[in-house]
Amino acid sequence: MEASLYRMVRLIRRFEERCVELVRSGDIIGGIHPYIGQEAIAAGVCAALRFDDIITSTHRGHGHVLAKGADPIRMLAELCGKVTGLNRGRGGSMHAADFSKGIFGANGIVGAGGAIATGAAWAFLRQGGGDKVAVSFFGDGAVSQGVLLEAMNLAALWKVPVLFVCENNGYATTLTVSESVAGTICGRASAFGIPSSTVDGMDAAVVFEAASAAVESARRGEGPAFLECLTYRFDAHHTWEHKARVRYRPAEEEVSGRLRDPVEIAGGRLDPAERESIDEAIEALLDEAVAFATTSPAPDPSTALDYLYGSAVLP
Amino acid sequence: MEASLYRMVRLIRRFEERCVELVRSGDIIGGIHPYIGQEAIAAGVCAALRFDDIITSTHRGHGHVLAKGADPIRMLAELCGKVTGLNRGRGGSMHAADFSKGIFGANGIVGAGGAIATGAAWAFLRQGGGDKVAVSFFGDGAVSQGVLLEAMNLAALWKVPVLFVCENNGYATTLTVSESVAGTICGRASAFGIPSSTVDGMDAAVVFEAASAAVESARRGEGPAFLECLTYRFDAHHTWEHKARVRYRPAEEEVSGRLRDPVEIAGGRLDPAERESIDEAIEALLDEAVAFATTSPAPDPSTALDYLYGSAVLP
Amino acid sequence: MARLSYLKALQRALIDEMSRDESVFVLGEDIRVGVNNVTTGLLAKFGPQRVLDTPLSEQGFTSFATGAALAGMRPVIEFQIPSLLFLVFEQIANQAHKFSLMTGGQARVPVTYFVPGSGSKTGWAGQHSDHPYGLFAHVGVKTVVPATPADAYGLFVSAIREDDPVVIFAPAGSLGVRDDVDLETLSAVPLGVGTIHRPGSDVTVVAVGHHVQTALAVADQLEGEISVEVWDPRSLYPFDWSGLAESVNRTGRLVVIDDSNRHCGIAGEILATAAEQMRLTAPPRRVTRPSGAVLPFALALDLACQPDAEQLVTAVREVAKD
Amino acid sequence: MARLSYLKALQRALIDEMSRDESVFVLGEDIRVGVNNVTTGLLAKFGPQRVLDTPLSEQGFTSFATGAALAGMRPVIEFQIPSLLFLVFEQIANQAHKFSLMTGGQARVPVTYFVPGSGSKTGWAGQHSDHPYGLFAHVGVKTVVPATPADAYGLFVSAIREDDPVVIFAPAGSLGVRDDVDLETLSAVPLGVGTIHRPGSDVTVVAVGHHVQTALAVADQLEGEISVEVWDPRSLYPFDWSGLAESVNRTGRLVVIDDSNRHCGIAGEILATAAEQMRLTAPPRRVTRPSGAVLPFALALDLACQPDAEQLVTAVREVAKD
Ligand SMILES: Cc1ncc(C[n+]2csc(CCOP(=O)(O)OP(=O)(O)O)c2C)c(N)n1
Ligand SMILES: Cc1ncc(C[n+]2csc(CCOP(=O)(O)OP(=O)(O)O)c2C)c(N)n1
Ligand SMILES: [Mg+2]
Ligand SMILES: [Mg+2]
Repeated sequence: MEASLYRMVRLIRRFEERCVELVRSGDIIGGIHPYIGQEAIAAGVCAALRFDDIITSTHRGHGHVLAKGADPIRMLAELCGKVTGLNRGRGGSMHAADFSKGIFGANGIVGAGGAIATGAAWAFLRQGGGDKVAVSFFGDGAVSQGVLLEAMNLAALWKVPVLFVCENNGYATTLTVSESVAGTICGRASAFGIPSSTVDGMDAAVVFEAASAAVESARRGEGPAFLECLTYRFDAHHTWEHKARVRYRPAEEEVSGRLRDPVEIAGGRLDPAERESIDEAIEALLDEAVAFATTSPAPDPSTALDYLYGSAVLP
Repeated sequence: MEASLYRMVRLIRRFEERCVELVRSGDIIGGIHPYIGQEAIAAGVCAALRFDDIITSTHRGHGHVLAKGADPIRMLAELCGKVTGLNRGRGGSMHAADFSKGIFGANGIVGAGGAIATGAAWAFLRQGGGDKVAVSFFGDGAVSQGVLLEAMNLAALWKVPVLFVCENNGYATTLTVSESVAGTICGRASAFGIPSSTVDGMDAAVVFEAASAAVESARRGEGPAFLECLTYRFDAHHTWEHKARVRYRPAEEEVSGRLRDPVEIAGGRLDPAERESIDEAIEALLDEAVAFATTSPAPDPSTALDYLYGSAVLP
Repeated sequence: MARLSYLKALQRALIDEMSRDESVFVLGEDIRVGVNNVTTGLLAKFGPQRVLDTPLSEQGFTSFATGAALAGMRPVIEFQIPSLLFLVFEQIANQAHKFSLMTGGQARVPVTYFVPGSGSKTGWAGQHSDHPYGLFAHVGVKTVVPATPADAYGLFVSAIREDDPVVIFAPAGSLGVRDDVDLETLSAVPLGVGTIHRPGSDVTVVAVGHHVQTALAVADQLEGEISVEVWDPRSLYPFDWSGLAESVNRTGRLVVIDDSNRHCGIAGEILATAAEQMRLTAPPRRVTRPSGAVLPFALALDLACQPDAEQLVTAVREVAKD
Repeated sequence: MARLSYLKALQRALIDEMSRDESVFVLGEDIRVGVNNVTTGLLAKFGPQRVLDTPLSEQGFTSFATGAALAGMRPVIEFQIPSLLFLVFEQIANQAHKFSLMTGGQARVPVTYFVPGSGSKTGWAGQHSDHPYGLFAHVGVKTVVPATPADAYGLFVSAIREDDPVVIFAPAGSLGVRDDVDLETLSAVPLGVGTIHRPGSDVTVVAVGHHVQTALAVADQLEGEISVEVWDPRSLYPFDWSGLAESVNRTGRLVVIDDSNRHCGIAGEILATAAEQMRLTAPPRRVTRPSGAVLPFALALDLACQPDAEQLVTAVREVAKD
């Protein structure tokens, strides 16, 4: 488990670093919201999931999508807008999805995934014959969104097997948690009678343990659970900041926030040789991914409206 | 105070009973949501308010509008769709308003008033020089509305002098509170760090006392407060039930729910002679209101779009 | 032949689809009791797992339905008030509608949004009297407005079977319509196919929803003077442009009657497409609510904001004389 | 004369109105830092009570603004993404917009809703690339789309001063536009008044927002071949119908270019009204996004969904030859 947690944390880190380069080179247009610094959460939570569980993700979604099992190669091709991408180039960073892996997609609207995950998890109950769960990832900014709070009420009322995972990185873009959250984040869960806990989101093993407990209780039919993971975003809110140079985090905080690095924490538990071989395999994979993504064909403009509808009615 | 509380409770009761008759006679079209049974809440809360405070109300709004000081005569004319009505016949039951009395209107959308009241109360703070407060009334159904929860967060964050009053009558139309509220109603307030209490909503004196304390703390700058008032709706959700005869409340509950009657509770504290003279004055007033409402002219169809815009641009 | 009401037709469609397909379920407010008379009795028939009374959390339960649909279910949501669709506009237009394209065809969101009693119910005033079908048509969500019991049945069935989100408006003015229908022949009505309710040769009147009845009455009234063809699009999006062209190219004259706001509404879309692509021999006309209308409470004002037979007669006479 | 950018013009309008009128304040997400470059520096100038960073509670703060407006303030809300307007559609269309009529004129809701960077920002994909102005125009909320720095200034100022809710879209494609303007002459531009950017005699091209630039380029390109008049409505609602009629009745030919979905969009409204009321000598045309479009991520697909100069040239040539 330690090796696989490390592997995922490291894969996400390096994937994101490659993405930032590809944004700079113009291969990824529109930019991304880098997940750097928060990798332990996606890695830890998704390690507690089965293949047939599902997740909903956010604008900062690469980590979740990778950790739930999407192919990094097709993922990168998606971010580069290629037909070989997960979404055939139609989604990009904020909508990357792989339904075959239970990845119901990143989402451009903050807080939107909670109700979708709840509905999916309720459907699993209804369909019977299993104990699948759903996980909804979101940030600290999302806990002020009405639709997410509504979803938590529905989940609790109907004992839906859904896990709400709040990644508290201290900021919603430039707004601090204390400026956006009256009361506490876990207080939102308590309001609906949903059990919650706050854990160190920098340590994938800790996250894994807490998520496993929550997921198991959901599988046993005990209803939803809520997990607040404390973390820090190492990079910009979005890569446009790399050019715009807006200032909203104190310099000391940026330093101290990076002191505990999920990659180092997970990596420190491995034998250096093992770690090195994992790292090498990741580099090889990402080299392949970059090559694939940058050389794959872009979609044909004449197909711009393909997939607009499930039933092929031309309006 | 006892006499004036009784007077308002009784006025609302009789006003509503007259309305039900006018619905039957066809003078009020579209029907109403009778406030019968819940009068003590409007009466008690509004007795704690000043003329220059403001309220937002609900689909079941007659009680609030009257208790905050609207003229019953022009109110009834409004319900009958007459030009002499509070809203010149444009609003009707679900939108009755009197801005000159701080009545920001009944509202057809459940939960919509909370954020409006919060914004108004914040404006009072900004405008300075006073200690005005706002009150938002809503039902138990509204505490599952995202926008109301969002408003509570804003109010708490910005220490806005707004009082949230939840009238828990056990049902949102046909849905029971236990089927719609996971956790507790006051738990919603706690989630945002808003102090709350639950009181007997059948006793206007009790409501008045609790509301006074909450209003005074808001006036002192201590931010929002939340009051849950336990009550029972004696009549139908809406007058269409009088014809439709849907069944969703157990017969015994309908009997026991009516045992404690706000009119009797408030009236029992008065000298019978005083009570009788109040009752008589109310009947006289309502006779006048009915005569005025039924004989006032209806608006001219050619004025259908008057007041559509504040600046008179014809699109 | 049986006498079938529009309301009963809707109910029958829902029951038939729920019986046929386990994945269909219905959710909404007060639907167990059935305050809107469509879901009445369904709880007893299908149980609480398929007839789900929701808290007043429209946004939450709309995206809940999206999630359930993504997981293989076919939710039908009943909304009590047309303006509740405003409240969930993001969840429908920005989430449910966009999944298919944005995922490159991986995802399907077969949800039906259903409003029994859209438009003015008389005396329900400003926030309860909208007819916002044009909004959904504009963003590209499939939108249907049946006018007859058979179409109410057939379009509701199709909406539920459709693999995309579909909004179905059942106008308050249509709920009481009754027709003699052979129950055996009730069947799915495909989306995007209009119908001629009454053939004519001088003027094509396109009527939406309950104004099909208005148009039929006006056609009767003008009989002998002007031969009116009454054409009903049934789906506002997708729209049966070739069906319309067939009629308009024959009559050369077009009037639309539509109970929604004029500016950027479906009537304008029809006039625009006709002006671009069809053979018009006279300027077309539309009879609609005024632009930006908010329905006032008082009856006379409420009615003054809605299109009516008299306005339609005037418009038909105008285009006929050009 | 100074070189003024569209973005700076917006900022100047906001600063001028906040300086002039104590009751004006601005709220929205990340506006203190000013991530959209319009509100940058306002915090230092006006303080935190007039530059309010909000949590991600769009519905809450939109109706909060309504309440503040009812209590006498003039809020300006900045929205980071056009589709956030979907999220608050109920709060704008069903609450803010309806107060005036429903209260019989007792209440005024002077709120400005402001989207800097509407439409496609290139690569922001399906949920960040909408141009939903037609939705607001349909429900009757005043809607403006400035195309030049001077109009950005003048329409923003008017929107803030207006006693009704106004939505102002600043297209991503316009933010970089710069013009030489005499700063002294910057002034309020009234709502509902269009403008001719370039006179012409053969074809009226109505262009919305950043497509004014497209239309001007096309007019240049066709110079000598076809004389194109470029007319900009500036307000989509209220609409300057008489201004448009003046142009169309002169040229007899009409093409509209508009970056929103075709079906039930503003381009359709313009064609419809022209067909009803103006003297057209050839069928009109519109160049728009496809009906129901969801913008795909990949650049080539994103661009394929937006109207462009080439399509406009084709359409102008078509109407000119008829
Ligand atoms: C409903 C909504 N409001 C605003 C935005 C614009 N926006 C995108 S990300 C973001 C901040 C989100 O903060 P948080 O939820 O803490 O996630 P983080 O970015 O920190 O991962 C904002 C305001 C949006 N996408 N959706
Ligand atoms: C947002 C919204 N959803 C649904 C409705 C339809 N509706 C009107 S009143 C009501 C029940 C409200 O229950 P509650 O808040 O408890 O107030 P009560 O009627 O008990 O006074 C419903 C569902 C509405 N008006 N607004
Ligand atoms: Mg955050
Ligand atoms: Mg209730």
